[in-house]
Amino acid sequence: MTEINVNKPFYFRPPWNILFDLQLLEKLNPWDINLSFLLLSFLDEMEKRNEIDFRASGMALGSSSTVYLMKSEMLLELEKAPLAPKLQSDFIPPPLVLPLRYELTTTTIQNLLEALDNALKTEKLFALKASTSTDIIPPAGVIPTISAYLIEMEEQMERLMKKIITLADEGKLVTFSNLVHGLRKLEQIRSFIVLLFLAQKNRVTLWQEENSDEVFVTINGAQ
Amino acid sequence: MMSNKTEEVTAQDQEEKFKKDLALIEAALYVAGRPLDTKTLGYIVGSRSKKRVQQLARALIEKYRQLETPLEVLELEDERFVLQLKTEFSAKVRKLAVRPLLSDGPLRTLAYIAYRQPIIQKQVIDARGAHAYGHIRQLVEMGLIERKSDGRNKILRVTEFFSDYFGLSRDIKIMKRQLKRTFNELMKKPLSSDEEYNFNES
Amino acid sequence: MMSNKTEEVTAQDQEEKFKKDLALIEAALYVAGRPLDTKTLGYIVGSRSKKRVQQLARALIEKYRQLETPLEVLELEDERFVLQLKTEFSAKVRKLAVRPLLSDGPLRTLAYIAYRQPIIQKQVIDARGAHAYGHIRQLVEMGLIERKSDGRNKILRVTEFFSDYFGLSRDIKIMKRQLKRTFNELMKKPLSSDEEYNFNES
Repeated sequence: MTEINVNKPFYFRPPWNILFDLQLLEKLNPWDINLSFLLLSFLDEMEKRNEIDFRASGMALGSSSTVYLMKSEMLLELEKAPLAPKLQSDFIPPPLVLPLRYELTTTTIQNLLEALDNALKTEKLFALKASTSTDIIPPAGVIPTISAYLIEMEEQMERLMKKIITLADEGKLVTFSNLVHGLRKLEQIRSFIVLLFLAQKNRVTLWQEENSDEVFVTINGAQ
Repeated sequence: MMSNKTEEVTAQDQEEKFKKDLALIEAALYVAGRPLDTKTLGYIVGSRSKKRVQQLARALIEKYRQLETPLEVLELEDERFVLQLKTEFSAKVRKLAVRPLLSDGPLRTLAYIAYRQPIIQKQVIDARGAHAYGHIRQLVEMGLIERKSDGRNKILRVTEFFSDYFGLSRDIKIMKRQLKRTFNELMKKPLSSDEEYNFNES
Repeated sequence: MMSNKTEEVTAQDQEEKFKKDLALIEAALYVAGRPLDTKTLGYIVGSRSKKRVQQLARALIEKYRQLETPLEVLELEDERFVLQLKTEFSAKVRKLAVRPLLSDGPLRTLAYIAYRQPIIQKQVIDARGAHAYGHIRQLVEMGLIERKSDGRNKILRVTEFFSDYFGLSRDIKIMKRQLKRTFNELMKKPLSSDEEYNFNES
């Protein structure tokens, strides 16, 4: 196997063979392929041997674009290059199993009726407030869903903001990867949307560096 | 000979299965602490036969009757079964109950829904404020109210578990009348201070 | 002759009294739904003798052991007694419990806090991830942990209610030892897959 067939062109040998063997290419992790090294050394070798082969060059280019395609597809699926090994050494115990026990509760019908009294009093208060602004209330059914969503978004924004501040307080560079470390894909996407809201509200600034997929986060108004 | 043995094994298996299912019914009634219908009990033992579930539950009633125990299993008129403390014991140990079913906020929202039901979720939020969203979720989770979609609206009403817990009728009309009447009586005479309020605000 | 009869009656009375007290202990443990100490149980049966209360409670343990029942009475390390469902039945009936039960995630966070307490909130988030913020809020709401501010840090620890709920010692050192043992057991035998039933009670 290790014997090299001299009749075969040089680029069928490692490392360039990756570019000419589609099956091999598909088995590899595209993030492990150093395309610029492969292409530059391929060109060098051709020049050295004085064997200019446009067909081979074309294939090399085709394979390169396949690698790019694989990378972008993985990015779209939010698949990332292998994460750095976890630093976790702390013992995480298994979940405690809750014992099931019946328990007599203290709430009586009397309590329920007192609660009702209170609820009816506040109902009147709310009704008074509402009556002054009846004509600007949007159609029924629209408001609760939106306000619930916004309330939840507010909560999520606060939660994420706290996390950003905590990271920044520790003197760490706040990046999107840091923020979503250990989260599931769906949670990562959610966090990203919340992050966009924070940016839109001018509470943070998001920026990227050239040649990097990383999103950096800066807290606005921080010293 | 062979078939005899098989039959024997089957009979033994059946007895095993019966004991296992009996224990499951007992576990279900214990944990629920409220009457359960044959359908619910059927889910627990994985049987759709109402007859079999009744047979099991009645065997449990008999088992408890024979034991010397302060607990009893009863069959209610509407074919539901309940495991409960015998009345003569409850006065002596009731003081050991320390936790309310619900804290103040959710209880108010629950009371309001019971009084106004069936009610659109939006109206509850209008009357009780935005924090009532959380209450409603908790009440649904606890099985005290149910939420059904009707077009764009969500309609809330209390469940049978609610009626059972507070000893009210399962018929909405009667229940509301009961609530109204008791409520009016309560409003007329202020409560004496020595009645039990073990409400932790937590 | 006379004295003989009195003795007889007394013995019989004593047996009657024992049975009555046994039922009271059982009723107390059923209603409380948490471990009770000998003092509380003594109060229920009207006895100041710790020895007698222990004797009664242990007789109850034995009674439950001999019955074929999914329930069990346990004596905890700190001389408290509790009536509960045997763990192997939990998965099948947990849906019927009134109080919303915690799912796996919050239970893991809780286990971690209990094992590491007192612990800074930030450390919990580092170990368990950002979703643990929600778990912590839920656990505080349920009264299982408490959060106290210490300068800029928030210190978390479990409450006495937690210790009672899980039948653990209220002494942190002893509790941690008990937890270690529990975790070792849990990790040895993986839990039976939760057979959950998704049915509506209505």
